Amino acid sequence: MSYSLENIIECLLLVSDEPLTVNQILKILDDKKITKKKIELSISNLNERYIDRAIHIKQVASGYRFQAKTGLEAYISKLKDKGTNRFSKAFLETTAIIAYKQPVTRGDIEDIRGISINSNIIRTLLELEWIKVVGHRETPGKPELFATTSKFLDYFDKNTLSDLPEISDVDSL
Amino acid sequence: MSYSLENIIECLLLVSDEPLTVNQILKILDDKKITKKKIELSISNLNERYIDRAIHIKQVASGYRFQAKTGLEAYISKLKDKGTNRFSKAFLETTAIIAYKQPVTRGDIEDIRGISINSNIIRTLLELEWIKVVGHRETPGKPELFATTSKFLDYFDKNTLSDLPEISDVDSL
Amino acid sequence: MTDITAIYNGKKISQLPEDLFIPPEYLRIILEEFEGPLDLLLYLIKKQNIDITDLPIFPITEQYMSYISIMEEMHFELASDYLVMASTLTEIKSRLLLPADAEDEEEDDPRASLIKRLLEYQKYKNASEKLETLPRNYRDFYVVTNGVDSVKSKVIETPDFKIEQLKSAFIEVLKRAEIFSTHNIQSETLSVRERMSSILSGLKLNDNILFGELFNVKEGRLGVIVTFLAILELVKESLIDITQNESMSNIYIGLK
Repeated sequence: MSYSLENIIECLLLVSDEPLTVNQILKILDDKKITKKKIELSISNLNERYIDRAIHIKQVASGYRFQAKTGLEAYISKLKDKGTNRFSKAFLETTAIIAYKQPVTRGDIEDIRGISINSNIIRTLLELEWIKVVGHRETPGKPELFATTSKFLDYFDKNTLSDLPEISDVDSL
Repeated sequence: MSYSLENIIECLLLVSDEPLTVNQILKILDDKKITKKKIELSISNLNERYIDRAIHIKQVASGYRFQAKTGLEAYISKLKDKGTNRFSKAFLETTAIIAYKQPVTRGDIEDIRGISINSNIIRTLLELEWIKVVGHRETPGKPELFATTSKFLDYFDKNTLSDLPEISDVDSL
Repeated sequence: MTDITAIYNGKKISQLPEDLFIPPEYLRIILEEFEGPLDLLLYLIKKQNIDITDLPIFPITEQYMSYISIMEEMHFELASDYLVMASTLTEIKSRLLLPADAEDEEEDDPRASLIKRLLEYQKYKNASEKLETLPRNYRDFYVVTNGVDSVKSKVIETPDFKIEQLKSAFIEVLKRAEIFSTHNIQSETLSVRERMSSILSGLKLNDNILFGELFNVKEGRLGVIVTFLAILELVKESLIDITQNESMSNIYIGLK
């Protein structure tokens, strides 16, 4: 079965953890016949589909992304309440890996932990401004590289990363 | 602006990090007029909407979730910098024993495998929430009995344990 | 273990050398492939192409023992479970050597319980191989999680943990990583990793930076070394490009 360009873009935007730019979509599709214009048109057609729906595609700084429209906040906050994982082990470990192994991609973190990580953790860390995107790795998907910020160090009252507790016995593990 | 029940459910399923059960949706909506039946009907109506689309709603062990249909893997894999989650043999054998022989104790697993297991394996399985402690065996030491969870089934896209591949007794090699 | 395939020095090893004259490095790789004494036994049985229920205890015991002794000679970290199995095999062997007691000859085959264990283990080993082939999330199918952004959460509560927790979390994660088959964990000194991040951040603001500008003499010799190592590491991870138009001209660092 083959899907229309609109349906493919819809799927990509939904499956992606990050907003996608037109260029990224172009690159993923890798088809000479598909132009930037076509993709932009498809996105605007897609949005017509969503006129009555509770979600729509929005353009944000780093590309296009689906967002919930206003009006359902009450429901969504109930949904998200159970997912507060700011104090979870996964959150702590993710933070630790970024701090000690930076710059790292999400995939690196997942490889080390052996578990896929919840997007909320990365998002929370970004919102807290404990981490920031410092670049992209030159591998398929150009994944974002995360590093800790000075705000992160401030929180722990440290000046530089080398003030973090040393992990001396890592080699022997 | 108010949305139809279908559009609200669509939005909730897409915003959620985890599959949602009908009961969870009922609880979030918190409206006496909405019944389980109505929600189930809405979900099946929703899926009709997605007949030609590249995504659809699937029911797995812990509820309903949106999933990409087959056919777009080539694109999606470019999108995801994926942690490949390759598991060691010991990990998989331990998981298989728990899945197929549950509830089992750690000792049971060691008896079958003929070798003691690394505690990290059990710990990881617990942290992944693939297994949980469902009780204790009434023997000295009251060892914990482990069983798999719905999250384990979700990961392998299954609804119930009986959807796992069948295994038969081996008579010879 | 149907096929043992190890790659050592670029060479594929798919079978144990017949004569057991195995270079120690090969043997280590091969032994690490076994999930325990039962797994090793199954391998030996399979190699002889015999039915598990016919378990020929004499040759199998002999082969098992030679593996064990090589493992010991190499000071291979031998799980005690391997030795327990060795004594079980020896015991079965000696019981078979005893003149058969006419009465219970039929019902009391000393091999029976071992055969039962092997069959049981084989069953779950097969099951684990089936699990391995099941479609998996993120590998074979893709779930939409968090496909839609919701309105930003009101206030983000700052997590409350101590710096030492960060350290122990990292150590624990590294330890656990050992049980997964993908390893690529090395430790670099943090100052280098930090410098890598700061170089990358600087490059996000400016397209190119002069090589020399990355160094701060005030940091002294150590600082210069750290910066240099960070640059090398960034090149190794192909994150930056170093360009120089002609010899002796300025060297620029830019993002890839």
